Amino acid sequence: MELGLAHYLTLAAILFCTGILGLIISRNIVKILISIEILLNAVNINFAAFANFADLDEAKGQIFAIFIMAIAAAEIALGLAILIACYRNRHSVDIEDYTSLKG
Amino acid sequence: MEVLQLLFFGMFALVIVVSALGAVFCKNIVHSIVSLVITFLSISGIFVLLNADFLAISQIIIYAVGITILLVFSIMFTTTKDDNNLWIAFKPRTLLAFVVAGSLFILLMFNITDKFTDFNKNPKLFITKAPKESTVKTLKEQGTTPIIGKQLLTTYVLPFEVLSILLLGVVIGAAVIAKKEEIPPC
Amino acid sequence: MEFFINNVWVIPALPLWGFLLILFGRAFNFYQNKYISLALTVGSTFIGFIFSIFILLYCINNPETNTRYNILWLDAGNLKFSVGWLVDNLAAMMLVVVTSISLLIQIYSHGYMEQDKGYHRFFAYLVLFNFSMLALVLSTNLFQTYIFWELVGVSSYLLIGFWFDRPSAAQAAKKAFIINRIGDFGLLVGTLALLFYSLNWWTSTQNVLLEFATLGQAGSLALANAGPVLFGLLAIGLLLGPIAKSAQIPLHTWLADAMEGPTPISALIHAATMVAAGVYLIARLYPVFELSTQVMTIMAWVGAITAFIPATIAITQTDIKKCLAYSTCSQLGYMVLAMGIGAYSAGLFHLMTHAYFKAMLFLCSGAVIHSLADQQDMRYMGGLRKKMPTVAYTYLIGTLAISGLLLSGFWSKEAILSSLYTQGKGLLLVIALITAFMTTYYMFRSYFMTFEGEYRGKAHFHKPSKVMTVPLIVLAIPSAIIGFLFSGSLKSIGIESFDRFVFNVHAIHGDHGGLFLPICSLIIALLGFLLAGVIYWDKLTSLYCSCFKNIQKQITPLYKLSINKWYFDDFNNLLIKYLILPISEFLSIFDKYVIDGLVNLCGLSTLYKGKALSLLQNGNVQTYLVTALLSFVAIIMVMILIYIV
Amino acid sequence: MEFLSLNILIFAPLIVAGIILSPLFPNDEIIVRRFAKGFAGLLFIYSILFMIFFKPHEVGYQFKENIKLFSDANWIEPLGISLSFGVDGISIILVVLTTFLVMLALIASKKAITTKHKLYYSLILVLTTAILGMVTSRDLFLFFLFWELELIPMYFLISIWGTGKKEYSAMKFFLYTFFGSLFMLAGILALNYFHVINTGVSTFSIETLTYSRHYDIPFMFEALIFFGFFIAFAVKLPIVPLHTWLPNAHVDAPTPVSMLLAGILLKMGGYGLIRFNTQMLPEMIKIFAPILIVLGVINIIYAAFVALVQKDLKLLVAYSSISHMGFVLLGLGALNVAGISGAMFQMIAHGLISAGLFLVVGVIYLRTKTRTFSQLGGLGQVMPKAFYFTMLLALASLGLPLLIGFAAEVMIFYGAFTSDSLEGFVLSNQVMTGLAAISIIITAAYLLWMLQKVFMGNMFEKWQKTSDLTPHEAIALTFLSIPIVLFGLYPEGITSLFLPFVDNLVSHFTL
Repeated sequence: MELGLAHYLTLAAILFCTGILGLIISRNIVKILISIEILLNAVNINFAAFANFADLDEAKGQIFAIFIMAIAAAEIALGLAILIACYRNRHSVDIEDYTSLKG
Repeated sequence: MEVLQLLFFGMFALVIVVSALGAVFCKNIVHSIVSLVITFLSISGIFVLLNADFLAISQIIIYAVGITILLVFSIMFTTTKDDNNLWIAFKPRTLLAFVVAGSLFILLMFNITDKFTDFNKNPKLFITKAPKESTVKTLKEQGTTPIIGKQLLTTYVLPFEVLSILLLGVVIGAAVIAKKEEIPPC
Repeated sequence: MEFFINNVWVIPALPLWGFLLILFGRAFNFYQNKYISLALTVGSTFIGFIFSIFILLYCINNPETNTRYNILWLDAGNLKFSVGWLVDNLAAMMLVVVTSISLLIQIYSHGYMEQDKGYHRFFAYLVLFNFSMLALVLSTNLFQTYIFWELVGVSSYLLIGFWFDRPSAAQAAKKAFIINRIGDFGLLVGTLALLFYSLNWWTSTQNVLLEFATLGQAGSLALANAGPVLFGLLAIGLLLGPIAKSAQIPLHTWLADAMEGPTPISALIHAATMVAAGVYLIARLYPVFELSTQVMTIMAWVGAITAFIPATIAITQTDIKKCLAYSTCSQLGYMVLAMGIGAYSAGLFHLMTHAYFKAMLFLCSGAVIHSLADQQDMRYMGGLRKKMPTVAYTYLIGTLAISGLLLSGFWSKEAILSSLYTQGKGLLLVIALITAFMTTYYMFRSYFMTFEGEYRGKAHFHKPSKVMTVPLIVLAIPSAIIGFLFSGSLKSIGIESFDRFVFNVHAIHGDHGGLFLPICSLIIALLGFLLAGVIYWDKLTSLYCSCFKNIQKQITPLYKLSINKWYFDDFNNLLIKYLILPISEFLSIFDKYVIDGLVNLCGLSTLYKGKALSLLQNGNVQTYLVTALLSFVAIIMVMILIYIV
Repeated sequence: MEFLSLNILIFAPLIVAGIILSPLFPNDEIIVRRFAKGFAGLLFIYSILFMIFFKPHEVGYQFKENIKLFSDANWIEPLGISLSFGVDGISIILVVLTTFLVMLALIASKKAITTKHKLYYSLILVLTTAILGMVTSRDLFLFFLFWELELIPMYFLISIWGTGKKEYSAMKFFLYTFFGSLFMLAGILALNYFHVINTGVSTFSIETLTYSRHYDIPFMFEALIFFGFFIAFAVKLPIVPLHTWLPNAHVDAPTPVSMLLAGILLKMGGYGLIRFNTQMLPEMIKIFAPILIVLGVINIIYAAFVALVQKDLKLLVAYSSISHMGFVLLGLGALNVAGISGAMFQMIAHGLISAGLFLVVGVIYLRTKTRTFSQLGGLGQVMPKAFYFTMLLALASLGLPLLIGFAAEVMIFYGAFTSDSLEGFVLSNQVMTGLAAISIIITAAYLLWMLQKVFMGNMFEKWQKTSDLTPHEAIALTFLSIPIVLFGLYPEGITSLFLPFVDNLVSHFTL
């Protein structure tokens, strides 16, 4: 058995679905952020895999993975800042307490 | 060599899946962060397997160190003892989440395993292409860093600079958002 | 003389100018002086009066006069309505009657209204009425008549409601207008139907639609096209107009209430001119009515009943103006009765004589009321003959005239009665004679109660001014002699009988029934006088005690019927209260709760659907996410399925 | 003639609205109002010039305009949509009516509007543009565009400056009209579709679709198109049972807006019925005339009865509006010259009269802060001028001869009575007209009752100090009274403008 693209993609898919699962079922806001990181990592694996198997000459996938990392860092920084701001108001990190969007 | 690769891949993949599930399902938030760090580190191993040494290093620096520290700090700021008991929600959406995740996985697997090609009318979706001789040489001697560096400073220079502005904005924004509100003068 | 005929438009045009001048003069406050309003009013009427006199003389000399002039007013498709003027003997007679009575009443009004703060308004309304009435008289076609028919109605509305701060006046004005509108409705539908059934003939051969001169031909065409039943309905529709305007039963109730207006108005509009316009219109439409004997019979019976019932009501009225109002109603019934039995000229003759003496009677009552500080109840009058002899004697002349005791009323009433007699309408004749008896009775009753005996009131008396008494004296002259003048007895000196005079307008000869009837009616009138005298004249009351004391108790039910005006008003009120208003209320509620309810239900149902769906919007971001992803997965699945199949 | 440009007439109010709204314009009530008023006066004079230079005997559009924005092509060339304007017999008179009533509404705004002046006056001017565009557009799509544009200022005018349940009323008005206009849009698109499949050219031009339509649309579809238009205009006119937005909107709208709503916007329904349902679909109107007449008679009688028991002054006037608009339907259903001219005339007459009545209601409300009949009474003693003007308006409204309402009613009654458009229907034209004529009694009853309750009889002590008309109100009412009397005496002045058009219209479906 040769290690091919499909293996990496499968791994990324499993990781992605785990991320989705965590995103939906978590109650802790920090955990939701963690799930988002997992999602992004799954994507990164995909990018790196494609770069390796299809386009190693220019490695565009790796460049995009780098961009994604930067943006992930930005996202988590902002997200946590917002979390802290929210926490200051509600004194809770339980997502069930944040229902201002209720129609 | 191939067997070794396969062995490493299997090991890393197992660790990734288990630790990612752990990160999601751990009851204690600190446990899940530890689990997450393990995931990140394993992913960097996967990157190594994928000829992406720069990414692997970046992964460790940004994710396994930077983001984790942020997360730990935020937990310190926010979580009280009660919040430690926040586990997964037992709501209708939990069930739906499993359905969604499962069906999404099945869909993705359809795609990956070429079962899709029958109705896609595009039989070779993922064309794998062997790299040039020069590239292989560069890789062997210097790794991917020169390739990425050249690309970033030529073709992708604009996104690169925009990214730096974004990060600057984030630094300021995060500081502004997270800082304590001043009591407005009466 | 030709000049006056050709410029007859001046007669209604001057009051119109007068109206506009007063309106703008007052609206922009150009003048304060009451005499300017008065001069504009009286001046316009006076010139009109001079014109009318000359036109009448011309018509007497040229009995065939029929001058017409038409202006196209409204033109749309085959609709061509004109306005204009028509001078023939009938119009000439009406012109003189209207302008002469108007003139005197306007002068009288100056005395009556001098202290009123609405003086200018009063005269503005008065000239407006003058304009409408004169234009109505001069109408060349039915459509024009309809226009001015409504305009006199609105002038009457304005004048009845002149003292609009009195609730009763406001109510009476509204009632008058609405009841007249019922008549207008009939007139409008009748006119349209008449036009419709002869439309091709009108549009193909005539320039002026609905012209009176050719109404006969159109009527027979309509009869041929519509058949007798529809034609009868059409004619009844047309008749509804005069019924309302001339206060015939069952649309008579407004006339008594109309006495809420100032007394000169009661004299001018609600006794002499406007209410007589109904009879005038019947005369104009005679060629149409004649075609249907059933309608003529209906007309005669409406007239007869109207002559009878108001007379019985007048017997018990204590308000002097109400008494006169019911008397007017009754006399108008006489005229319509005459028209209905084909006594065309007799009806018009009675119209003319009645206009004079009834106007005078009303003015007398106005003088009395004015002198007694607005006291209208005859029970608080009495003995006024010594205090204001002029008024008393003119009132007596009027009373004699209306009773048919030798003055003008005698001649016209006799003409009607003899027509009834010669045509063998026994029952109608009996009703007419009973009415004549009652007329004499209640008129003398009012005379005795007001002018004879002792003064029973408390109000301070002040003498009526010259402005008010002179018109009375002037009016007394025609009231006394006009019947004799046109009776045909003066043929030798060149004055034709009234019968001959209107013959040229519509060729029907009056009937003469010999000597029996005049004597009979005189006797009946004398009986009425005696009865009134016995009950109400202090010089004869000694008889009353012995003969009549017991009778009163036995006729209580009849008395109640009379004093309650035969319950017509109550019936109308019940009709409105229990039929019209409930329908309206029902429709209003239906509108609010059913139609609008359905509309709001649509809105509410959307709202609740939204509410139900908004349960999904529980505020939890993850739920939204899972929904979105689920939909995404579902869409992909469906697409895959489509590809597979 | 060169200086008469419809473009200027239509878009000048929009530009002026922009000027007023711009932050550079001084935010001073008096300056804003005088500027808007002055502009409206100029606009009215300008529109009068159009009427003077209008040649009534020419059939078809005059003063044609076709704005080409960037090149020689029409506005949206591929779909055949053009920014084309023009006036003919029935629109010229509505153009003048619009500018006239806008001017009066602005004069009457002095006391009625107390906040957000800049926004108010600019919205009124936007509304003017919408209405003028509606009556002058020669393109169906453009018509629809303006039809929708008119809703927006109207919504804000009611919901911001109104009283009572203003948001509810504004929303109801908006949704109701919108609901109707969807059907119209479907009709417009269907007309275009059939033109495309028959000729291969896409066009929305009213002239082309009216006069050069040489193909047959399948009966079912033509009927559906007819009803699409009909529902839109039925909501606007309004026709019972689609009328319930009107009492709400009128009662809650501020006085000047009520004037415009009753005076012009309701007329758009009648205008649409003549322009589209009658002129474009003559075959259909011949078939569906009985529906028009039956609905017209129901409108007349039903609304009159409902008006009879209203306890609110403004509601009474609103229902009288509905009743009077029924005459428009009755006249249209007659399908002869007299009837359609009468319908047109009734629209003008009602536009003037109802605007006046709403103004008077506003005047009374401003002083007494109530519109309930039981609270009013005897006001004629302290407000004689208002009393006389109301009397004039009420008499004109109930169809008094020699005032403007009468000529309209006569033409309509005559047209409906002598028409045979109901041939084969259960009831004849004559019976239906007879039924409609009952309204002359009921109309008199409720209007005179209104006069009696408000102005006559005893006065409450509390109204002793009520002041009479201010010069502004008096001027507005005088301006309104002039055409009411003038064209009542001389109806030819109006009818001569649109008679050739109506003649031509009728000749098309009698052939």
